[in-house]
Amino acid sequence: MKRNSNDFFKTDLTTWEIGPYHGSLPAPMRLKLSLDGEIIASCQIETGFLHRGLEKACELHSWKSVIAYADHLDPEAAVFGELVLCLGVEEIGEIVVPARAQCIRVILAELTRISSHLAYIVRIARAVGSETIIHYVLRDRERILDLFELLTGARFSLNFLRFGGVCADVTDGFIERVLEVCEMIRIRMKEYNDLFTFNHGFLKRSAFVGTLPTSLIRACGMTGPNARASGVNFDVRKETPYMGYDELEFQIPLGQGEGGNIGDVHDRFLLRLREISQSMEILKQVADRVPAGDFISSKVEKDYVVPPGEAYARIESSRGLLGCHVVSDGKEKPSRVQFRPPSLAHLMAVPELVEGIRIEDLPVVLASLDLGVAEADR
Amino acid sequence: MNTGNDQISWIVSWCRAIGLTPSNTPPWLYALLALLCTFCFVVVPSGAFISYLDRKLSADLQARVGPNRAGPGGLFQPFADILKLLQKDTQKQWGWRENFWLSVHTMALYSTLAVLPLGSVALLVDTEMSAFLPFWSALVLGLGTMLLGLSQESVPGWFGGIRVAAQTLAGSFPALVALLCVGIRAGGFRWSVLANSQGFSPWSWAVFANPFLLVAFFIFVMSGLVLLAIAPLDGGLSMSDIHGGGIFPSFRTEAELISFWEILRIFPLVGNHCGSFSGCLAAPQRLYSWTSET
Amino acid sequence: MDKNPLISRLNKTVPGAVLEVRRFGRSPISSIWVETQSIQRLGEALKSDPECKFDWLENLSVVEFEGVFVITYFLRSTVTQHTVVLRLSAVLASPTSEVVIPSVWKIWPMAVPMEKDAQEMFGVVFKAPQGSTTVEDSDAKIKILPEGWDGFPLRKNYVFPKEFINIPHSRPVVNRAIPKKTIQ
Amino acid sequence: MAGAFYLSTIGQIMKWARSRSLWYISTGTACCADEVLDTMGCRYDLERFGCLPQVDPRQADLLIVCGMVSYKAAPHLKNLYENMLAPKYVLAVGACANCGGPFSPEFSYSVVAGADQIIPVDVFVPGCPPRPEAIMNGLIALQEKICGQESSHF
Repeated sequence: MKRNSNDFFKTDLTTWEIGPYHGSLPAPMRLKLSLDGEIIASCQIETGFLHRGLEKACELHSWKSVIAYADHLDPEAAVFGELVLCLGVEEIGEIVVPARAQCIRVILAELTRISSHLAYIVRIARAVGSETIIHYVLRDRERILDLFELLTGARFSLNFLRFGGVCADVTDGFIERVLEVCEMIRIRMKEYNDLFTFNHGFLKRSAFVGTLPTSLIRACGMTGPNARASGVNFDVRKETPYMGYDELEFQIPLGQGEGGNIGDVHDRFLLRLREISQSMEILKQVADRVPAGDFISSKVEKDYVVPPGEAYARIESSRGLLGCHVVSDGKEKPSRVQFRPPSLAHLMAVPELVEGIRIEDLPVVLASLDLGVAEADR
Repeated sequence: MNTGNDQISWIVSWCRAIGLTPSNTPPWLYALLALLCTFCFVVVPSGAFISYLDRKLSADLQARVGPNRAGPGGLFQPFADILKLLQKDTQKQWGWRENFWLSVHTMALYSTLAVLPLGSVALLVDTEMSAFLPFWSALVLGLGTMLLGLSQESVPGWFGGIRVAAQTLAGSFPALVALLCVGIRAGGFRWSVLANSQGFSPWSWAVFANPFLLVAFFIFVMSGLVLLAIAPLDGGLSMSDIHGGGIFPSFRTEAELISFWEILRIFPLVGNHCGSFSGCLAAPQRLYSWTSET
Repeated sequence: MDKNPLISRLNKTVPGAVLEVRRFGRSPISSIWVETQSIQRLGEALKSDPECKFDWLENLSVVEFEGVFVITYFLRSTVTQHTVVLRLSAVLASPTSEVVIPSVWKIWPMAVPMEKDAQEMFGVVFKAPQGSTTVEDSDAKIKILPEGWDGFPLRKNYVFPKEFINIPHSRPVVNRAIPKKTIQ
Repeated sequence: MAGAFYLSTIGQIMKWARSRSLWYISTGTACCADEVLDTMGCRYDLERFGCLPQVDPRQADLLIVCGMVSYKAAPHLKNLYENMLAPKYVLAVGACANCGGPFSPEFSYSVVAGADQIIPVDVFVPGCPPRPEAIMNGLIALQEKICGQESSHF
């Protein structure tokens, strides 16, 4: 290493490896840090500890079973994986989804988005060390999981969407319960703000820390709330609307930098809170206009064969742009199902982002990126 | 009747105050018994109960139940934890660093025992023990921590060790000077001499004997704050250093439970200081003589 | 002549690179079949195109059709919101050999994890013609498969391993007699 | 006599203490990790059983393997288990940790067919992912196993 006279007081770099299973990491991955005192000089990231061979498993199963695997893509926000696969297959087969099924899908997707963002709050609160807010948020997330259970019978791996619609119709009183939960979360959001968002301790840990510059976002191709918190206005729901999002009125919140500067940890956190309230707006609109009719397209019969062809579907998942390239050769099993997970770009940005921050801020910055290592590893 | 010159007189007076009379049984038995009973029936159960309360209360704050399976309402949870920890294997890799760490801790423990102002009987060594002993042990602790920091083989560890050592020195010397003032007035530096030189009423306390001693008392308290790094005087371990990141000026929502608990740490410290600067140590004896006269 | 003005511009800047223009599946997006060795020049031309400015590689997918790898680049512009699909094909010499494709990570830096992914899963090596700027030289070390892994899992002819690092890759079948419980 | 007394009474107390104070470390992967998080949360509350989450494996008694174990992670999981101190137990949560589940050896090339191929597992909890009630059931079964009782929970 080259040294000049100004570097005389600089200390030697120490290397520190944080293994795959560690309490300060949001998910299994391996970080190789070289530290200059408390400052991180450089960082290397290694993932793959959650590689399940998902895409190979998709190729080995019949089309119907692939839905169950797509929902294991990102278990925390399971619906998005199913949704992007179904959209792709529907584009190949030219299946028209009934309006009722679309509404149910939107309700599920937005509930999943809220649930995933609540889990994000849990992770960041854990990184900061605020125990109480974890339990409050988990208490409220349980209500959403109850809704999933009421509709689909499962809490996490829903396996509910089908090609051309959904698996079952909504039960009586489900829509009212959705509205109830929305109202409850709206009230609880104030509680979170009082307890955590504008808490002195949390602000000190999060404001001005881990600022994500726009250049890095463009270089890595980051999408989703992380990019929007830094001011990059991109949302698939607005740009290429799918599933009737163009008929709904909602805004895309952008980072404003109330706590510190635009794009820091606190800004990313606040943006998630705003997205939750926007999702609740969407839910309220959809709940008013659930039409009567079929919940699955009549074209899709029991032994439905996907015709040969290919499609590329893209949706906005809770972490960013989720794409899916589906290739069918007209046989029983898919020829190729390839996912474009948003977290891959977030993971790529980590080494550059953590350069120059202090070691004690590392868990907070990592948690604030909302890394879905499961979907990045596939 | 005690004359006041007896070194263990004040323990006996404590015993008398709870109804025991010194017969032929040696007084050290009383002292040991009292220590043992206090430890077994007061210290350990209250510590366990407080940890149980802590877990239950924090669970209640977090909308949970807390431990409720071990014993009635989970009351025996701390005992289960302790018994489980006793059954765990020891760590396999035991190097020189761990030995060093253990020896430093042993020294600290020993000096705590030595500092307890119980007179000559209940102590491990002859305790015509001077009031300088705590400072000696504090210096040992500071030196030990510094050596431990130096053995970390990293520059932050180095500076951490030196920081602690500097803090210890910065706290010790003013306290030493303050203690010198009290000792010169009392005519000796043993705890017993210090205690017996002061009367029961505040008018005979060392603090109010003259203005210099009043100043010395405040210096003593301040240096204690520095030694223990309690909130206002924790310059060596300053918060912005530990928390890192930027300093944020505009939001001031100061509802931090942590700082409240840090304030509570002051009370035992202040009690300790008042003990050596006022007549508290001699209080039972004075009380006894006062009740027996009337 | 091409109706698409983009294609005619591309034909001017990089002559002979565009082989064929089709629709991608049933979507309105046009997919451009590209001559393999000219992908880098074409990428630079697309990125600096005055009207479209394709500056974002959204997805890179590799599909195997009977020994031929079709590599698909999904491009998008963050300025004008245009999308386009680039495709190129590479023929496998033998079932276990690797395929060498020019890398595009100097043009679109977000291609690094995707190219590494394809390299590990399919054995498609992305290399610059000079050989100086492979993906291995970049900073991001996102590696998915463990050290010492043999073969390329997502190829159609891939055979699952029998064991890896002394852990058998199978579950012993145990016919355990289930004790009958008397229901009381 | 003393040995018999130890085995009968004190031994029982010691077993009781071990079973009622299972401090755990969880190797979170995916959906099962979310369910374990919910089990820790306020509706189900693992702390009722005396379980405290730990970060350091040396302080933990129970290793909760949530979800699948890949070949890349297998040596690290083994290392984690070996770093735990002696009375230690393993709870395998989820179908992937039990036998591979949806990623069983014939469908997935990179998932170990069950955590018991690497480390000894005490209690398996089935489900994909198992509900929090099932995880608590597995924990109670483990407590009964430690106490040496015939388990009634399976």
